[in-house]
Amino acid sequence: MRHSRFDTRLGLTATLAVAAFLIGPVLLSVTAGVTRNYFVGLSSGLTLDWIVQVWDLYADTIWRSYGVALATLAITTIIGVPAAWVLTLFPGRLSRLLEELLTLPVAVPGLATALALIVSWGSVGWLRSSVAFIVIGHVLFTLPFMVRAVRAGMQGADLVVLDEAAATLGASRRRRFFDIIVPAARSGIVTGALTVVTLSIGEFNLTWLLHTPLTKTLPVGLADSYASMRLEVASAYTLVFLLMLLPLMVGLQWIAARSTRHGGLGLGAST
Amino acid sequence: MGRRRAWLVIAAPAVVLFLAFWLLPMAKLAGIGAATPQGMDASAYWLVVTQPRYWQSLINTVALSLGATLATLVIALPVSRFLARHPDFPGRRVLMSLLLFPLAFPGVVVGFLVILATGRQGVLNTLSKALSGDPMVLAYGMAGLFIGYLYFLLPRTIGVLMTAVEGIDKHWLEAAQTLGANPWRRFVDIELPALTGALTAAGAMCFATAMGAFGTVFTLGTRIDVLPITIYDEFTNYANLPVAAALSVVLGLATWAVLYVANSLAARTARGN
Amino acid sequence: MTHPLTIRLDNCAKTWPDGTRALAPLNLSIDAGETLALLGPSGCGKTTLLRMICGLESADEGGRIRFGDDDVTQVAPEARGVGVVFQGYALFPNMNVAGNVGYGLKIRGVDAASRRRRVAEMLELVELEALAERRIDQLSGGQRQRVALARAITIEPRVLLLDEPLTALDARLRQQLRVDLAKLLKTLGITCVIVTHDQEEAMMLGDRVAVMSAGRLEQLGAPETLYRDPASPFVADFLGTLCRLEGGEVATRHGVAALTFRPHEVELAPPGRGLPACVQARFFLGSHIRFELALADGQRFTALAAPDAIWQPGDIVSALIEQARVA
Amino acid sequence: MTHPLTIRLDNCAKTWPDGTRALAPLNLSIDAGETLALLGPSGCGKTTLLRMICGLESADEGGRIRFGDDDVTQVAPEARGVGVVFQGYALFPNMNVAGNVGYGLKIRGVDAASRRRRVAEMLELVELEALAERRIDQLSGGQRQRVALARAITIEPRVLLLDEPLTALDARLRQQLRVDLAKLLKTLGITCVIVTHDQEEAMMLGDRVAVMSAGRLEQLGAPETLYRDPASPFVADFLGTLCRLEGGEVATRHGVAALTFRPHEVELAPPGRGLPACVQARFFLGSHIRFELALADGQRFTALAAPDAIWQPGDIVSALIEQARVA
Amino acid sequence: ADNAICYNCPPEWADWGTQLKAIEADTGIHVPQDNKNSGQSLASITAEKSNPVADVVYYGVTFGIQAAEQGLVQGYKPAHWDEIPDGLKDPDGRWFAIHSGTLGFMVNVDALNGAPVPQSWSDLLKPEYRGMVGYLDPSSAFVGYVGAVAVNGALGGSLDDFTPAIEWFRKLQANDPIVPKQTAYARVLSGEIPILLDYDFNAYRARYDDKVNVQFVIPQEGTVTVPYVMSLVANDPHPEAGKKVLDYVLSDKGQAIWANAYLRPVRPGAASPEAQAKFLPDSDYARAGTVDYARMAAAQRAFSQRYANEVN
Ligand SMILES: Nc1ncnc2c1ncn2[C@@H]1O[C@H](COP(=O)(O)OP(=O)(O)OP(=O)(O)O)[C@@H](O)[C@H]1O
Ligand SMILES: Nc1ncnc2c1ncn2[C@@H]1O[C@H](COP(=O)(O)OP(=O)(O)OP(=O)(O)O)[C@@H](O)[C@H]1O
Ligand SMILES: [Mg+2]
Ligand SMILES: [Mg+2]
Repeated sequence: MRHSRFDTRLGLTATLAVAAFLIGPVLLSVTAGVTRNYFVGLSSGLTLDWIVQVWDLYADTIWRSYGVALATLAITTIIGVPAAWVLTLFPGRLSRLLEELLTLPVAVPGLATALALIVSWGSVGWLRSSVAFIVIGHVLFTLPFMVRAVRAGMQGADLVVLDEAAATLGASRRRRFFDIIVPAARSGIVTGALTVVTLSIGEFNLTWLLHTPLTKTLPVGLADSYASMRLEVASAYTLVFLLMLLPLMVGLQWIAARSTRHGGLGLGAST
Repeated sequence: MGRRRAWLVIAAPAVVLFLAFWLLPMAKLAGIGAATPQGMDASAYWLVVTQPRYWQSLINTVALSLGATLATLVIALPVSRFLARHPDFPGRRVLMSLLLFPLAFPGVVVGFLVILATGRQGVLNTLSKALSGDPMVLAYGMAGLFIGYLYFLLPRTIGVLMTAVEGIDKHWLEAAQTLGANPWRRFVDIELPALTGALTAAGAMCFATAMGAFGTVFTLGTRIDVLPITIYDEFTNYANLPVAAALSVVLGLATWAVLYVANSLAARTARGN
Repeated sequence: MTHPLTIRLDNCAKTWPDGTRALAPLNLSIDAGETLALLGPSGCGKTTLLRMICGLESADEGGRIRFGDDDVTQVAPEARGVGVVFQGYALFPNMNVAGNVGYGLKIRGVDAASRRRRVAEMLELVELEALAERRIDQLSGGQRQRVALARAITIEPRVLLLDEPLTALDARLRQQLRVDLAKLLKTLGITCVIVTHDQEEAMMLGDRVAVMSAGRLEQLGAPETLYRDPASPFVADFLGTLCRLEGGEVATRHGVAALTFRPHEVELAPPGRGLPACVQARFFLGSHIRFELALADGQRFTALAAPDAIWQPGDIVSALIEQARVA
Repeated sequence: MTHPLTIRLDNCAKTWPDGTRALAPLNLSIDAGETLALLGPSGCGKTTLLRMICGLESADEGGRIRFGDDDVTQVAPEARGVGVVFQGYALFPNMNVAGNVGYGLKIRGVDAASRRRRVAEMLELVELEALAERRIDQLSGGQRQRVALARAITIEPRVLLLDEPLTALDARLRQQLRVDLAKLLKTLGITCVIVTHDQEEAMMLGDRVAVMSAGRLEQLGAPETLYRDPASPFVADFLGTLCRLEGGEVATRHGVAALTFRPHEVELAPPGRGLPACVQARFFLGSHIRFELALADGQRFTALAAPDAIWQPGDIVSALIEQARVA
Repeated sequence: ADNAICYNCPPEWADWGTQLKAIEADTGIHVPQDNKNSGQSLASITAEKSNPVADVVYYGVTFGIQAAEQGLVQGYKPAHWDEIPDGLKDPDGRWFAIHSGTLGFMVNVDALNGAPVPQSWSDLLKPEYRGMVGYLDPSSAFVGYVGAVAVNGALGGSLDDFTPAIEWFRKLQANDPIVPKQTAYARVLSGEIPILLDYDFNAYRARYDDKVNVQFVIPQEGTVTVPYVMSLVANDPHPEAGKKVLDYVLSDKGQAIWANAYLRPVRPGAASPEAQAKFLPDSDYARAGTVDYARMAAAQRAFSQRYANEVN
């Protein structure tokens, strides 16, 4: 089909403008992170000193963020994949309600969820001061993304019928789950996993209220550095964060390009 | 059917987690909102609706979120249409990656990027000073917030709208064309109605996201109080738990309600008219 | 292959949770080794009936399903020993052809070597030896259909169930595979139920055909019986075009109030002996010519004639209705 | 209706941007008021050709399309005045039946009252008067098809183009609507191109049939010409099953090396006169019986016989091949 | 290593960064950095009253007084307790000063775009400083409240009447100030906030240690000097480690670190002459007074309310 020339021009202009708007600041940040003195400009020379300084100050937050993300991933996978299967299997009203409920922690601002967690679980002994508290928050926030991604994968594969086919061939429920359902939902699970890790690494709204000085994650450190560090240090820290995100995003897009179906919820870091 | 029921057990962990760590805590939070804050004489819910400080913040939030949502939709629509309609555009993959990469940025980072772009040392200020001699610093005002909101809303919306545009049967447009409709009529008569559902859903998602945005405002540290910042201030600066709880409940209910209504509407348009 | 089994359904009804009744209480007995074709329009309950037989749906309270002498009403699908070919084939995308065909054996703990042997046998039977290592998405529709069939019969099922096994294929392939499938079912000699909504397919594949309508069994019998001696107008019409003429001219010539007949039962001749009719349209269709005709009183009917028929639209002919049935 | 127009395509080829050639350079002239059926297997370029005529695709450099005396090669689709029925109908889901049918008039600025009148007329023509206010998703497939047709002809197009207008319907409905559509096209008397991959449909609807294969026009002519005198084996086979026998027995009896024939051209008789053959399978299909037969040397062929044929699998018969053609 | 959690020990403030490293090196106790402000620290220990996270807390004096009133902290008298002047400690040891600073303008001269260095509170209201002035939220951060008290006193108000301060802040709003939520030392260094209401010690550190062209200005109309205090949190999780930290910050070594960071250590003998030499002349410091901290604490809540209602 031919497109009207006006349409194409408007679209191209808007697209390039938006791309510049979105990527320009990222480039600025990357530049600032390796510039000796950003106030003076690039003429002051390039340096990796800021990144070294970030490493000195914040290395622990980076490791902790990876730890939290992996723990979150493990939990969301273990409870999310079965939940997605049950939702796929019972496409009725009740499932819609359940899914709607599971999505609430995403729909409702993270601040509210964090407050609720603090008032109800904050006084439980070791929990408040432990990383587990943050992991709980992250699981609440990322679980719907895992469930949606896996469900999309399952629906695409027409899994209910596959499950029935395996049943008529004599496979027990357990066998079917591991032989048929999990492999068929594989691309959904991988999408979900990358999404969960990406979101967890970037989660701020919940974590900011849930963390203690000993359980700072990377975004918390970022916020600290934005508030009180030199622009160059903050930029360098941001650069480190972007580098951590990059493989995850590349992976996500690679999968999205290969499979035609996407989960409805998409990705969307806490804002 | 009966035999399927046995599968239900495996969803139990998810349900338990949700009940124990979200629903019960939320209920408790809602209860705390009914308490009377120290030094006040009414329940926090009452304060929240009567004190100008709080409802002003609510109005700010709603106005900003609405404005950002509308602007996002208007900007994202041509972008999504272009990307969806030109699958063979050279560099499309790269362009898409660039447009979607910021999806993963938390609000704090977005705030920081806004400072870099439009802050005191931002390119905008440098350019403006070079061109007109006047400084131009948007980051710390309403404009900065608005830019930040656009920044995180655009990537979310473009993806959703693109899928919707791709979902429009191109034969509808061709049918209209053979019936004599010019591009504008095709857009208005066929395309927009077909996108209504997606626009509603995307708009609601934008609105809800904007309402709950915290990191961006937090980093920008503007003087414009939006609800999440008010909640945060009440809680962390004044230890005013009842008001923080009440505001959280109000904010949560408001965003959820908007999402719910819009999604029902979108589902209805998808089904029928 | 195991010895074929009879299947008996007694009083099997199906009501969905939302209250709609998919099947009225139904009694059906399928002979050992026979192929029964379930024929009926969309939504009449064919799939539901099939799923009840393989245990994927349970019958309403009071229904009984027996395989030979075993009451399987309460037996789970994984223990019923039925082979099923699903409508979209439901091949496992994470396994290759051999993996799909051998899955049932793997579940049964058959060792790898015997499994491989048996899979090879099955693939030979459906003429897919060369494709054992192919991924499912690299198969054509017809190949998929045969993999599904092989998978279903590898477990030596007591009963074979097929839900519209040819519907997903395109018209030319469908016609060709019909013949192959009929041959294979004969070879297997297994008790078999096959669902279809295409009357030709039902007549070609079924030793007997069960015509269903709105959850009820309309008629059950051999294809020729059903075609020649339909129990109801629904059955008659569903198995092929049925024309109906009544009133004046018909009463005068044939001495009956109304008669029904099939288009190929009409012979056209120069005006004279039969019902005088005017040719409205003529469609050359290769192996025959189809005429649309009208009586003087406006009643319309259809006739099939040999491809050398010379009548043209506007001609007056006389229609001789052989084997005319009184309606 | 406006006076019908001829359509002429000169040297029209189509190469996709990716370099694949959908159509080889093609000359085609369609008479005023005639219905041309484009017939061919999937992917042969039928839709592409149709879209070139309505302007939704442009022909490669050098191609010319003329409607009567107008050269429309450079005219945009919205100005060509063609009515198009798309394959999936492409009805606008945001408008009801009347809205869809009247859309072309609305675009032309026709006032509401005349529009209403004209829409009512059109709906009457396709027998949908009662459904004017229905939403599109409340229509059955056959009803949609008629709405699409009404929408296309409301604008009094100079040319009517239909892309597989019946494919989306189920088999029974398709057969029925074929006749209705043929009648309507005759009534309209408009120049019309109809795409199909079903040979019966092409022969029934087309005054002439153009058989295409891999982007080329294989043969163009009246249905009977094509069936009886195919220009290539491809055309012969595409218009109906074609059997082929060769070698020993055939050479002896018919004095030729090989012969081709159609199943209905075989007559089966008790052993004696023709080629001796063994009945492999017998399928009762209502209006006829289909026999699968084998010669002594293993060659297989198919024969159609009247429904009263008595042969059973295993019988030895003799096949008399009338009008046998030398291959 | 042992952990002790300190609320409001930001590395870029009062050189806590060096102090925390010294604590870890000398006592083996790891104290993670923490970027809260005084108000947030108080709010946190309030919220966590039933299950405290923090062991020690550092905040402005008025917050210490409030924390003690609300029973959020416990008494502890560290080594060198007796050297702390009266009035700068709670008799029961629930809070005690460790150092003090004088509030003024921390000005990044290079970031002024040629505008003159402002010299008075009223200068800041001039349009030439539009968008350049930063201050921390007076209703939350102690430095913010001190700023309010200082401008109030300088413009003729008293602890009973904050109207001059409120007026001044309202006028400042027209000048598009930047109000960061947390310590913004580094943002002044990088030029993002050209003028920040902050303490002398931060300004000197920027000038002499970080070598940025920063000037400290004691406004013409006057200002105040205020102490910062620490407390041991009630029912804290690591009381022993917490006590060691408190002991350390009052030790010779701890106090020397403050002194070298241009603070005035609370122990009179701990001042560092080299650092003192870099201070503004005493004549300028003559404009800096003190106030009654108990009254200042008592007035805080009412001021915060007014500020929130009338300025925001
Ligand atoms: N899970 C279900 N819940 C409620 N109604 C159902 C369910 N499954 C099927 N039905 C209804 O039961 C009836 C019979 O359905 P069934 O699938 O058996 O029809 P069918 O004869 O196989 O039709 P088709 O030829 O379209 O496959 C239909 O009216 C259908 O809508
Ligand atoms: N936009 C396109 N770009 C590249 N190739 C295309 C495009 N559209 C169609 N084709 C190719 O052009 C050839 C002709 O396609 P066309 O749609 O005309 O076939 P058709 O005869 O209508 O087939 P069908 O019966 O399946 O509808 C096919 O090989 C098809 O894959
Ligand atoms: Mg079915
Ligand atoms: Mg086509």
